Amino acid sequence: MSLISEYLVSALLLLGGAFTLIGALGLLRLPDFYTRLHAPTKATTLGVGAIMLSSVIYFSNHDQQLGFSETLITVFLFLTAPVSANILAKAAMHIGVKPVRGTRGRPWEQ
Amino acid sequence: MELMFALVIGTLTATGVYLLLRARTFPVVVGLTLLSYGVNLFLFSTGRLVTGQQPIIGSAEHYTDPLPQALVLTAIVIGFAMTAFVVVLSLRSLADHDDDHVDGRRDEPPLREIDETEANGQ
Amino acid sequence: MLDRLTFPQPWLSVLLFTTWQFLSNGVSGASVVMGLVLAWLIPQITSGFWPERPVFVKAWRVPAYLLRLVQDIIVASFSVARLILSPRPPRPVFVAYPLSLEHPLAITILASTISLTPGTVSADVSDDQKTLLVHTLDADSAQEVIDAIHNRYEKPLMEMFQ
Amino acid sequence: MSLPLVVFLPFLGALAAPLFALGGRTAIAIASSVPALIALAVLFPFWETLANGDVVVQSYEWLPTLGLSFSFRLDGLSLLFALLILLIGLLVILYSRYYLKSHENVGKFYALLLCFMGSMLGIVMASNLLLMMIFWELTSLTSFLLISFWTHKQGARRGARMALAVTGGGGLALLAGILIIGNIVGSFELDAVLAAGDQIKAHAMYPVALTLVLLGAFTKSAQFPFHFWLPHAMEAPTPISAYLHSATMVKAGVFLLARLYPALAGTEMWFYMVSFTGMATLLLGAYVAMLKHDLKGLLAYSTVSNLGLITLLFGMGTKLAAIAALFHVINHATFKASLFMAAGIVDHETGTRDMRRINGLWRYMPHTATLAMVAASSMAGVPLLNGFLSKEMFFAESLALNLPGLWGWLPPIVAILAGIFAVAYSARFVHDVFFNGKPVDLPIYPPHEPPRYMKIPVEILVFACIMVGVFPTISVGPLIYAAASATLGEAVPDYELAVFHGFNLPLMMSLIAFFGGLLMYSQRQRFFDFHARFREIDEKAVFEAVVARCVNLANRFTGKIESGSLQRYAMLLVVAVIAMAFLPLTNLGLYIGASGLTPVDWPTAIAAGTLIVSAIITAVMHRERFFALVMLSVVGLVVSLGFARFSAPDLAMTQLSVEVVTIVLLMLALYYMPSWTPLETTTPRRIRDIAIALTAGIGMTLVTLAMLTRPFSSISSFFLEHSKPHGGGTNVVNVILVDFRGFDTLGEISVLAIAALGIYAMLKNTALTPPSGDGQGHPWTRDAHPMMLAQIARPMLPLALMVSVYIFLRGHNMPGGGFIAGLITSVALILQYIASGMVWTEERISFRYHNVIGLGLLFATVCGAGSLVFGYPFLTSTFGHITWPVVGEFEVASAMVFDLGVYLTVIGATLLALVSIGRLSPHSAIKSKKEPV
Amino acid sequence: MMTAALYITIGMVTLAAVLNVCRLIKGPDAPDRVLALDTLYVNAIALIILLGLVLGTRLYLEAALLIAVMGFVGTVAMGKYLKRGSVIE
Amino acid sequence: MNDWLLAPILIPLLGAIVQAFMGYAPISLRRTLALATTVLILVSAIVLLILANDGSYRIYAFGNWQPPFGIVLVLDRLAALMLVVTAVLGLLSHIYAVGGADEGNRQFHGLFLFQLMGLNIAFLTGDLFNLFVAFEVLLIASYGLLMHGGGTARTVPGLHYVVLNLVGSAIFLISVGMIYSVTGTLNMADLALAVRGLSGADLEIVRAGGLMLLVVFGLKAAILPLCFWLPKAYAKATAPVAALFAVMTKVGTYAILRVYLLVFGDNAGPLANLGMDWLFPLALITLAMGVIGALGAGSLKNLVAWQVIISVGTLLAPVALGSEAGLSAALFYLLSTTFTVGGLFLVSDLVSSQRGSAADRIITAPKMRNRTFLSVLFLVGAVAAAGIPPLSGFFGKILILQSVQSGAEMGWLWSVLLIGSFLTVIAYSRAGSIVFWRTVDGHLERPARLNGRVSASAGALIALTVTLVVLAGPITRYTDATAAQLHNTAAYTAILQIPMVAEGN
Ligand code: NA
Ligand code: NA
Repeated sequence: MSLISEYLVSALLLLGGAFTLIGALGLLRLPDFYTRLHAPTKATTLGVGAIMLSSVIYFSNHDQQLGFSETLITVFLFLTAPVSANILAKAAMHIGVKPVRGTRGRPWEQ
Repeated sequence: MELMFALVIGTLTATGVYLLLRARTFPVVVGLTLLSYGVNLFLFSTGRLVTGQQPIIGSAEHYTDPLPQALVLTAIVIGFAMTAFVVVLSLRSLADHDDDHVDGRRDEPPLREIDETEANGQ
Repeated sequence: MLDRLTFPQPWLSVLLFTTWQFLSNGVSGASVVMGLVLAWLIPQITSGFWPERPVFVKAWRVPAYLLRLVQDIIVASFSVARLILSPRPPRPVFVAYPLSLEHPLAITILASTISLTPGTVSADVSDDQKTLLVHTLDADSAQEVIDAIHNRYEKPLMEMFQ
Repeated sequence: MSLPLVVFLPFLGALAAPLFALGGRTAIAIASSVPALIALAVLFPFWETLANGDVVVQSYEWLPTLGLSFSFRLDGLSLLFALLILLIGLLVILYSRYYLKSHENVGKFYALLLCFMGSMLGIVMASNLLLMMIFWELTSLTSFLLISFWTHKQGARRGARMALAVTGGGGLALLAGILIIGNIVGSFELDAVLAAGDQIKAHAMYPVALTLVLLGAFTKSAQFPFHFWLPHAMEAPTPISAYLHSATMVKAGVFLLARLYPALAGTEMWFYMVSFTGMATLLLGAYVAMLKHDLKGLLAYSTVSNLGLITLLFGMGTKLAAIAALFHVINHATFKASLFMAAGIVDHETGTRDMRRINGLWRYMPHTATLAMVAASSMAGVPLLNGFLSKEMFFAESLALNLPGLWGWLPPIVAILAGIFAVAYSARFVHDVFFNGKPVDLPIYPPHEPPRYMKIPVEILVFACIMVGVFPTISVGPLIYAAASATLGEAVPDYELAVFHGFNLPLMMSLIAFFGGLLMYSQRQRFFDFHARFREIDEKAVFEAVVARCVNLANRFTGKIESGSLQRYAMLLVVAVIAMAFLPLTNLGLYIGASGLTPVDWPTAIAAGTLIVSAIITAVMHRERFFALVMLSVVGLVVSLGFARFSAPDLAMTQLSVEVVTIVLLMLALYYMPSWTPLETTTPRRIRDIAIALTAGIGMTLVTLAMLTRPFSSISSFFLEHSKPHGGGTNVVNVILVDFRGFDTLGEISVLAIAALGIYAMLKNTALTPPSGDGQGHPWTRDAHPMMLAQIARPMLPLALMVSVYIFLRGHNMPGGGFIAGLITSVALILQYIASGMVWTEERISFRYHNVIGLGLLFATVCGAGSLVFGYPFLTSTFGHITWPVVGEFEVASAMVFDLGVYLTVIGATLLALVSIGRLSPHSAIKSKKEPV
Repeated sequence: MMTAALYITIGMVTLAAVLNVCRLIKGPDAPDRVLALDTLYVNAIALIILLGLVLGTRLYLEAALLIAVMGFVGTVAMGKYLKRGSVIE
Repeated sequence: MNDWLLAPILIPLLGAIVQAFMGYAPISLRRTLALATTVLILVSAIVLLILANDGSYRIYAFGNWQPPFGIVLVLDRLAALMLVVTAVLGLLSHIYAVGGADEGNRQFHGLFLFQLMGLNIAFLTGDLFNLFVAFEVLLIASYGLLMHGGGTARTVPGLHYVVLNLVGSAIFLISVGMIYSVTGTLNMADLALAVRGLSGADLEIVRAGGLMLLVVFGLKAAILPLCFWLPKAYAKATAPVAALFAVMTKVGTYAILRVYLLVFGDNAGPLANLGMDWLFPLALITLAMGVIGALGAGSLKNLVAWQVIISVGTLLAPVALGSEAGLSAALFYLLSTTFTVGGLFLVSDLVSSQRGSAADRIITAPKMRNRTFLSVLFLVGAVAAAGIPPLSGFFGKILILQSVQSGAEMGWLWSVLLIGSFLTVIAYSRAGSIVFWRTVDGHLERPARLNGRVSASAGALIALTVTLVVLAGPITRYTDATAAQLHNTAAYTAILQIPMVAEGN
């Protein structure tokens, strides 16, 4: 494996790990459900995406074979994350989860 | 590693058994599911714990025992079928007795001591 | 018999064919043949499950849109990350976004885009599909959000789905 | 073959009886007498042989393992009884013809009567103790059915059950006794048993065997304290009472004493048990007989008393006493049968048996009265009648008995007392019924003589009483001799069946008894008054009460134990396992075995910790059901990660897919269920459960630890070796599933299919009311099918199908396979149901899931059976490599077809199950307000 | 170097998973829990990929794909349950 | 390798598949095909019985894999006997069901055939894990059958039955795991060999596994304290299902016979006769409990259900003692009790159909229709069940009594069995006299006519008890030979050497 790809893989891994962790932190730290909804849809998804990419690069180098399965997973995650978020937001609004004080606008009645 | 794995199986068994002994169908089903997780892990581990020795010829130098894996696969599927059945049966019991008690009873006044525990707890 | 040899959902067939090549880890004779067979066969079976045919009028605009999306996702993630890590509390807003798009798929794509990009999540689509409820993590005003969405995403989408 | 014929002819007759019943009472009576007549004809030629004291045995093999054979024996003893059974049986058959009313079920009556006759013949002629046992219990059974012949009478039913309980129970004791005897002797054949008397008596088990055998004999012969069933058996039609409960069946007990006399008698134990029982019975029966106002009751207790007399005679253990006993068997049978028949006539003609109402019948039926009076005189022991003779012998024997000290007085006194009572109740029978003023308000008035033929049997019996009484030697002498020699099994001592033995002590006793009896009868009112001071015990009521109490107790006990509480049953099961596995596990000593522990890595440890915490929270928070469900998902997820971590990619995938489907299933169910579990177990109960759960958990932990740290070798190297070259796949797990152990998989998919079909069937007509809102009281959202979800679900199905194909095809070589592929397809379809609803999705599915299941199983089976064509066993796989242009070389394995079967079954079963639940939802039938987009 | 990065990443992702479990347990509302579970699924995907990298094998990738699919369907079903009660109607 | 071994499994499987496809087929066609399948099962079972009667072991190696690597079916006398018992009972119950009990849902015949398949696999398999699979097949089918016929009465007993058996399956897997983790094999013959050389901790793990397995089999066999689920479940089941279930507890007994005689038999070294010291007292207590239950039963079906418990105790006591004579006796009794109990369930159902709303409860009611016919059937069944001469139950019992001739066991077994018989007689006579004789004036609310086919099958099942008596000689010769074969484990383990079908055949 070339040094460049090793650097790339390492960097992507660390980036992915960091984003995953940040996503989790966000989920833990943000004040209400609606704000927490942002963390996994973006940070975590991207984090996994980065890790996938590192895997693609690693195995393309290692097995001399282009590994695209990971890409599929990433695309799938990106496609579905908004829908999950949507469904959960609707569920939260249905249950009447209160937004944090200071939120402008109101959630919809379901 | 083995101790940790054993603790996991022990926990699954204990929680599964505890829920199995509850009075409502739902926790019983959940308990059975936990128990079957424990059992499946146990059966799986009879081939011992190894890393990266997946029994795919050509993928590793040594291979773990594939037989327990095949057995667990069968057990998982059968367990799924059984769980599905028991879930539906508990629905049927609910429909027949209008109560989800495992003994099908309905509107039995809760025990007095329970009211007290409830009160103490809150 | 021969009339069955068509691709009822050509876009889907393309998607499937591509996916198969991804799954097969590399293009080969076998993967192409199999990909073709599946790209034909599967839509035959599932066509009923996708009754509304999306009509991309300007397909060539798709890559550009996707590129912008990827770029925004990365940016979005960094900005959300910063927000998560900073001690400053977020300033969330619920924004009712008036939709111009009509096609359900188009609305879905817009809503998904919104969810994936900076500080916004599509929380709901109104029953009449005219309004989108967007939750914004950190914004100065609602109008700012509406404008950003409209200019950056809805316009290109409207062009594609005309 | 002739002896078995004697026994089995009546049974054949019984089978035919219902047919003849169609021809009326006369036809069936004639038909029923045929077997008895033939039997007599068969027995007749044997007389010469038997008279010489010889024995005829005819034996056929039946169940050698058991020592049971069809062996029949004819000797003097069995002949005596067989003749009694057949002759009195014939008379009863004739008598019953007139006794029964035309509307009664005569078919059943005669059939049972013949069954009884056959069984009784079986008892007396069986030469194998087990065979005898069979007939013994058969008589209990037929007696039960005959007593309860008038099933509408409560008394009859109860009397019958009581008789069955006592005699049947005694029969079981007898069985045990016989088995012990058989074990001592090594054979159940009578020859062997009778020859082994010394061996038996010397054996340590003799007391047990004797007690058990006597229990059988005493219950059957209504000996004290088992006598109480007999009077209540009198609820039977009178011919039955005459036949079973005086002349024959109750004699089975004394027959047994006679039969086993050489084997068991002659010990002190025998003497005390038999003679004292006999004495008690003799007195008790006589005493109570005096008190009965019921005609048949009097006769019944008199029978008890007479049976006691016979038993006492056998118990005395002297040869002469045994001979007297045999003689009295004949005498009692004749006079008692005739008395019963006479009583039956009285009952028949007056409609009652209450002696307080029946008076002065002499005027209405002098003929019957005369017969009854002769028979009663015989019962009382009046000279020139047969009863006198055997009683005289009894008195003599009672005097001959040498008991130590003052005890020596006991037998003669008892004998005299019994004699006094016998005279008294006989006098009462005669005087109370035929004289003593006028009848009191009889149901049938005026009574008159019965039909001619109804009296004939009585006449014959009374004639016999007189004949034997006057010419004992000529009439029954040879028979008694033959019987005595058979009973005693050795030389018969000198004895004399004379009418008059001179003025001696026995005659004195007879005289005392006679006049004492008359005196007692004259003072009967005092006697009744005396007795009235004691509380009357109604044995039937007591029996019923005891049975009812037992039933009640049993019911309550059962209710307590079989409480219908699943919690208790499950607890018992878990505790049983713990108890069974506990000891071996404590013996383990060191739990950490030879291979020791391997180091832990942090991520795995954290994952394990997560799992443990999640599982515990699932258990602790189970009352918040949805929360528990989410935690359960975490557990499932970590378990599948664990599979991946420890080298099981296939398992990881399967576990994951199954888990999600399970969660969906649970949510489908949870919709209808309360979202909260009420707190309803007490704290001690919870502590108990926690203790049990912890014990189970600790046990499993220790077992796992012990197991994981020990080296082992398995058969699996074979699979690893042969998977590729002979199974055609590199994924060994998959090759095991579809090839090495393909049969397991066939069973597994069958389970899946059956479960789905069962679920479908179970939910077919189930109606559940869904809650209108969630647990917090929020009404459900209007939006059933969110737009975004529906839109994303559209491409999911074709993509998932493609992924399924991919996973399926690689399964033989890489992780994957039919099962996982099937679950992916299923989940994609489920997503369609979730996203767009039942109606929408079903419209687009053109096949029934049943057929998919069927097809799947069919593929798997047919693929398996394919190899049969080539002479290989079921499920033998084959594979080959094919090269096509462009495509290149690829592998085709027959196992793939099998896997396709798995794939289809999984889809069909999963969806059928889930959709069946979904169909319960009211929305599935009516189109929802908002059509899916 | 890659090995170090790999293990650091694994540590981070594991930590992330633990934090998610914390949120999951904490709630406070059901949607929070489902959101945390959904995120946990994504973390699991990452962990599987990382496991593949550690072992140098691609055999576990399909498991990751499966988690993605199953996680999505699971989340959707739970979401639908929360707001609509009947998952399939 | 003999393909006939496959027949009792493949025939019901194919029959059930056909049923799965016939959702919309007319009921007459489905019935005909289903019955034809059951008849074929019986034929194949009889063929196997004839084959097995020569005393040799026949194996069928699935996939042509040499045991212990592949799964084998093993045919011996015991297996053949169980197959025939099941097939006969199955056919007669099936005929009864076709009389109308199969209506209500279309899955009945499929489930019924699957049930037979599961039973047959259990009797034939020579592999411990495959035995688990067989158990699951027959259990899941029995769950479905148990719930057949609607009504709310059977839901809760059904739920209990299912949940307990699910726990049982979990325990089964744990024990299989424990045994495999030491021996590394699943084939029973191979296990028998592997177990002999064990020592130390290995031994204790296998011992614990073996004892847990006994709990599982005990649960299936319904031995105390694991039997309480049974009476209600059986009593509430549709009659032909309950009749078929008469063989379900025998599967547990069969498994105990098979596994404990082969693997933990006399040759098993330190593990010899594992658990049998537990089994014997438990069997007697079970017997006693069954008798008490029967005595307190409130309905005929309940009474018969308790009779099942009685038979379990009666059957397992001699099995626990393990002598050849005892095993032979137990097998004879097994034949008798299976048919008798099955027949009694059917008769109780017929009675129930003739008594209006009183159904089969042991209470006074208006006179039933067809009283004579039904009372004769009941009488014969009760006599056979209670073990009174001259019917087969009696022979079973004396064979059992005879098999124990000394020691404390004799005292216990004899007393419990005989006193139990006595109380059973009281229970049956009480129930029979109330149900058949204690009638009140009045009319039945639901007059129904007895269906010939239904009555005939009930009668035939009851009549089998007479047949058993007539054929007692040959039957005991067979059971003696079976018991001897069971004790000769060396012959069983020799199946490992049977060659497979050669390549290129
Ligand atoms: Na966004
Ligand atoms: Na009078």
